[in-house]
Amino acid sequence: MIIGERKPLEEVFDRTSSFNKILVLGCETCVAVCLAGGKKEAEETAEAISLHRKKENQPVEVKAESVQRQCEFEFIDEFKDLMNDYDVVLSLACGVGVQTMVDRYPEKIVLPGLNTTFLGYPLEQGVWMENCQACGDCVLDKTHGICPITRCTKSMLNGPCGGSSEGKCEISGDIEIECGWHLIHERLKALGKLDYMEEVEPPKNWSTSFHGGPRKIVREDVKIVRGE
Amino acid sequence: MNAQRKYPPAPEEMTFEPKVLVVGGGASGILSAEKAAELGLSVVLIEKTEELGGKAAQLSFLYQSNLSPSQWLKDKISSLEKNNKVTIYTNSQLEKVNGQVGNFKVTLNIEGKKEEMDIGAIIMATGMDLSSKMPAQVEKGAGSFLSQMEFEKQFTQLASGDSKTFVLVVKEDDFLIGCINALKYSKKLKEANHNVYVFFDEMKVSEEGTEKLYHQVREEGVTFIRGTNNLKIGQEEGKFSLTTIDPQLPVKLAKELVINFDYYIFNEDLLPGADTGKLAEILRVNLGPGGFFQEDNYHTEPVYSNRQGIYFVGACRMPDLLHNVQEQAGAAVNSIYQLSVADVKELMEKTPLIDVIKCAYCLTCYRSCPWNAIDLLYEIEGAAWDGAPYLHPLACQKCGCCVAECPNRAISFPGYTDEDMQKEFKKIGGKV
Amino acid sequence: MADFNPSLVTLCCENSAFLVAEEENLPGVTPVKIPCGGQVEHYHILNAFDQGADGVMVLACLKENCKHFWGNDRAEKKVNYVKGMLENIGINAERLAYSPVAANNEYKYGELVKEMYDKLKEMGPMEGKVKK
Amino acid sequence: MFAGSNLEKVLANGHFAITGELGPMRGTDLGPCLEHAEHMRNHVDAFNITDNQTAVVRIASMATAIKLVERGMDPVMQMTVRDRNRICLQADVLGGASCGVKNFLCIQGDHQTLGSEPQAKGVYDVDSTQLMKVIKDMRDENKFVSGDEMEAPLDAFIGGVVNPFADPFEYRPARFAKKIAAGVNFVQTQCIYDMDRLKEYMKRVVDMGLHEKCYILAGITPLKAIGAAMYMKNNVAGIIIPDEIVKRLKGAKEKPGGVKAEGLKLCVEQIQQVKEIEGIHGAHIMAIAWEEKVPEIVEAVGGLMPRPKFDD
Repeated sequence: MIIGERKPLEEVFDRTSSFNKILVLGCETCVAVCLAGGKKEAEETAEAISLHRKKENQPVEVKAESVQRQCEFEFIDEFKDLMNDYDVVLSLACGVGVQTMVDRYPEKIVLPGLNTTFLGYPLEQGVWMENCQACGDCVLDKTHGICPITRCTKSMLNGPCGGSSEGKCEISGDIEIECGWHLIHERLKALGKLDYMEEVEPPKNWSTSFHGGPRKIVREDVKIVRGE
Repeated sequence: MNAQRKYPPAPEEMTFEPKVLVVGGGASGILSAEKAAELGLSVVLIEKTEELGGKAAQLSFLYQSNLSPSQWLKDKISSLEKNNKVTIYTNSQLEKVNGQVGNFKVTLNIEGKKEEMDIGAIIMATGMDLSSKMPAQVEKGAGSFLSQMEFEKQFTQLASGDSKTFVLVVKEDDFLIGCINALKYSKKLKEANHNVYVFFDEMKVSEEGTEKLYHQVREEGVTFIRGTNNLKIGQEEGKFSLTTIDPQLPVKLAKELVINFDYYIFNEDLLPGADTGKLAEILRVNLGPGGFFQEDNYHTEPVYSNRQGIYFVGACRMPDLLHNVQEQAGAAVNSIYQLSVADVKELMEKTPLIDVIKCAYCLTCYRSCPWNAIDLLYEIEGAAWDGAPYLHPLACQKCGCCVAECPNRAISFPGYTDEDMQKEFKKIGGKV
Repeated sequence: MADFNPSLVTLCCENSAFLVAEEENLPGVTPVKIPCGGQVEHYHILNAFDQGADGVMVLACLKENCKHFWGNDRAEKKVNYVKGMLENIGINAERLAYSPVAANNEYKYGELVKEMYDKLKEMGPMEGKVKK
Repeated sequence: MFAGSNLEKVLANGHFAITGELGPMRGTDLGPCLEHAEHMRNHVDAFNITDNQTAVVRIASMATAIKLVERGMDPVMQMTVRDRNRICLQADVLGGASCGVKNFLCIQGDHQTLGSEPQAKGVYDVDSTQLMKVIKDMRDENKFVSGDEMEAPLDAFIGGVVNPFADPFEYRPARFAKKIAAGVNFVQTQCIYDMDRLKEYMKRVVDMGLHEKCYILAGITPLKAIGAAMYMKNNVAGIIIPDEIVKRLKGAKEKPGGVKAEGLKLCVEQIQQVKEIEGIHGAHIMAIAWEEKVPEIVEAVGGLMPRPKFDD
């Protein structure tokens, strides 16, 4: 799922400082599940803004709401009436949600309250890890389920590089980063498929990734054309 | 919107299956099964080996009792076998547990065949493992060194005949049971006119009557020597000797003490049963110190787990004397009974409620419930994500952790809702 | 600020601190019962400040002694998190505190609350607090 | 002959090759770098020109390499895949070759977060192994990655690096084999201090016959100070410095010449040792910030001077 992290409160206060009626809008899907932008975060953020502005002697009207999925027009349409009452929306959805809101409410100012961080999963409660970069051309079949694009710091396809030491990546600092290719090596070893480690993998087609520009999928089979 | 009430089981439909699963057919399991049947609950007793008895079957005699353990077991087992409330499966194991107290869905492996059943509560009585480490490397005469359990088995034979010298060594870091065993053996050996030396670090006499027993055997001529750290075992022509300096004596007086012995009895290391970790995963319960069942938290002692309806009795939580185990069995069964007659409707009024429309099914509550009282259900009517978590009213301990962790604030807690809290905050500074 | 009388909210676990708080009834202190430290929410703490509290204390069970296993640890972590939020908001994080208190330790409760109360008195009213 | 560079000739004729390393400057004056080159001119067969070494911005390796060509020296132009995509990498190979550069060394490069511009975007379009294949295909097939034909042929002696001290150790020889399959002609190793591990690695390499398919130059870095040794030991991934070496340097504190003399002595001994290891064809001396000592080291090893000369 999409993992996000709330922006630092100072930044939130700064960006919203010129507005007097603020709607904090959470999203109840991915970012709620990763505990960054659900109803609870929305209420907390709203309360924090309110307290801050009181302290600054600039009271503000702020309301917290959340929507099922901020990236779907039908769901955000439900907020039409509410939108009229506020100058600005602080969206706690991922970047997709923010832009969907802007698309639907072009006359409104929508600010991001979240940094959309990566695609990943919870390793355990409170720990999330990136494991997919949506490159558009999955190689997990070759590496048997460990993504070299994401897990190798240099996205190598013929790893590991010389910076791999005791299973750790050369850029490991305070936070240790596992060497993706070490993991792949260990996994292939366990599966008895080390042969792959000897193959020279040719340059990858990156045009399916973001490097091919913003991507769009069009499926004629599921498109509805009215009047058909 | 309190959609929780919509989904099954509704309070009036919720029943408590009056059936207890007892895992483990040793003394603890047998006593638990007996207690549960006494209260009218039906019992399924499973044992992973071929027959019931466990470690108790290997004992020669009991402490402060003239009962023969084998006879005691035989009587208990035959009365259980006759009891129509009790079903016994040997060569059987616990494989899977779903659901919550009152309605656990349990999968058993009965002699290689999988069987599912509805169970109200589970008593774990899986016992412990023993591991013995020889105190010295000897080329010949290893038979002179026996762990307490090996000694138990051969006791009658070894204690008969001419006067022999026994050395009993109880190492410091052990449970009460090692000390009590040493006292138990001393008494019997002395009665059979043997020489007995007990080496110990700390004589644990907290159990009722043990201090008296200690004094009694001491008066009868058993020699107690404190300190087990500098014992040296010597071997000469098939004879063993033990050399030590009494650490309690002042240096000037301290002389080497040499004891020629025939048998050296030492206590085993007590280990959790080999399956304990795996079972804990199946049951979703926390383990305590040393990997035994039961968390180190006084709220759970003596028999409670971090899940309602799952109890630990006997050596699987900590080895204990038979009469204490009996009390534990009683406590567990009592608790089961209390739950079986609880007023679910009333409990439900205090249980946090999940609004399935707001629920993103993110599993945060499921993961953060200290009591593992939350089940995951699917095909819930009205739910945003097809399924939703279910807070079982009997399993829930009303701590509110899930309420606080829910990222969509989909869980409300009667008595502690935002409105309730704000009402309290209204009193700030004396305003009402 | 000699005439300033702060108002302090103590969020007290019903298994420990609240049992004491009920008995103590100190002026200016509003004890609020919570079922466990684990039930504390960031929002509620902020809300207490918003409602006019000059200070908030979260009082739960002693370490490794929580009836619900880790409720007290969660409470402590949440308090630390909200302290960070308060710093950002511009409220002195010292106005919020976490302490473990046993059910039978009236003395400790009294001391902790008094200490906090004196500290708040010294700090003065909340910055920018709307006077009613 | 692939390209007929001086280095290739030395190796092909069975000599023990010596290469040096030059780090271009962090400003527009290449003077000091060229001075070092002149100083070593008679002692080394070729010069590695680092490519934004340790991810720190410096004068481009291609510019420096061309300057050396102009002075009649043989550069090994290093190319990291960190900063350039396949378009630029191929263009730089053509650029270098058109100006007389014959040796191209393909490396992954230290990660940008470890260098002077930690906020930079890493490219990593192809990896180092793939770059070897790219250059090989340009040289042998006359083709770009896309399959397009080149308008004029390329001569290139393709270099790479191997690190016997990185993990997983058991995979390292296989990875070397993979680089050979991708087209590498010579490799230089990471700095060697752990001689035992190198010997074990070389044993496996020789068992696989890799030393017959590719020239192997042992990487040697003289230790100038105990601090430098400790820094490399603790902070540089993929370098192993055994405790005995640190101990030996510490023990030399009081001796005449001190730690520096001991460091040089150690370096000379290391070259003497690697010369004896089967499968090693030369040494690559990376005298970081100590370039002036290279002639002294080469002379001290014995039997290496004078360097072989070839008529063009």
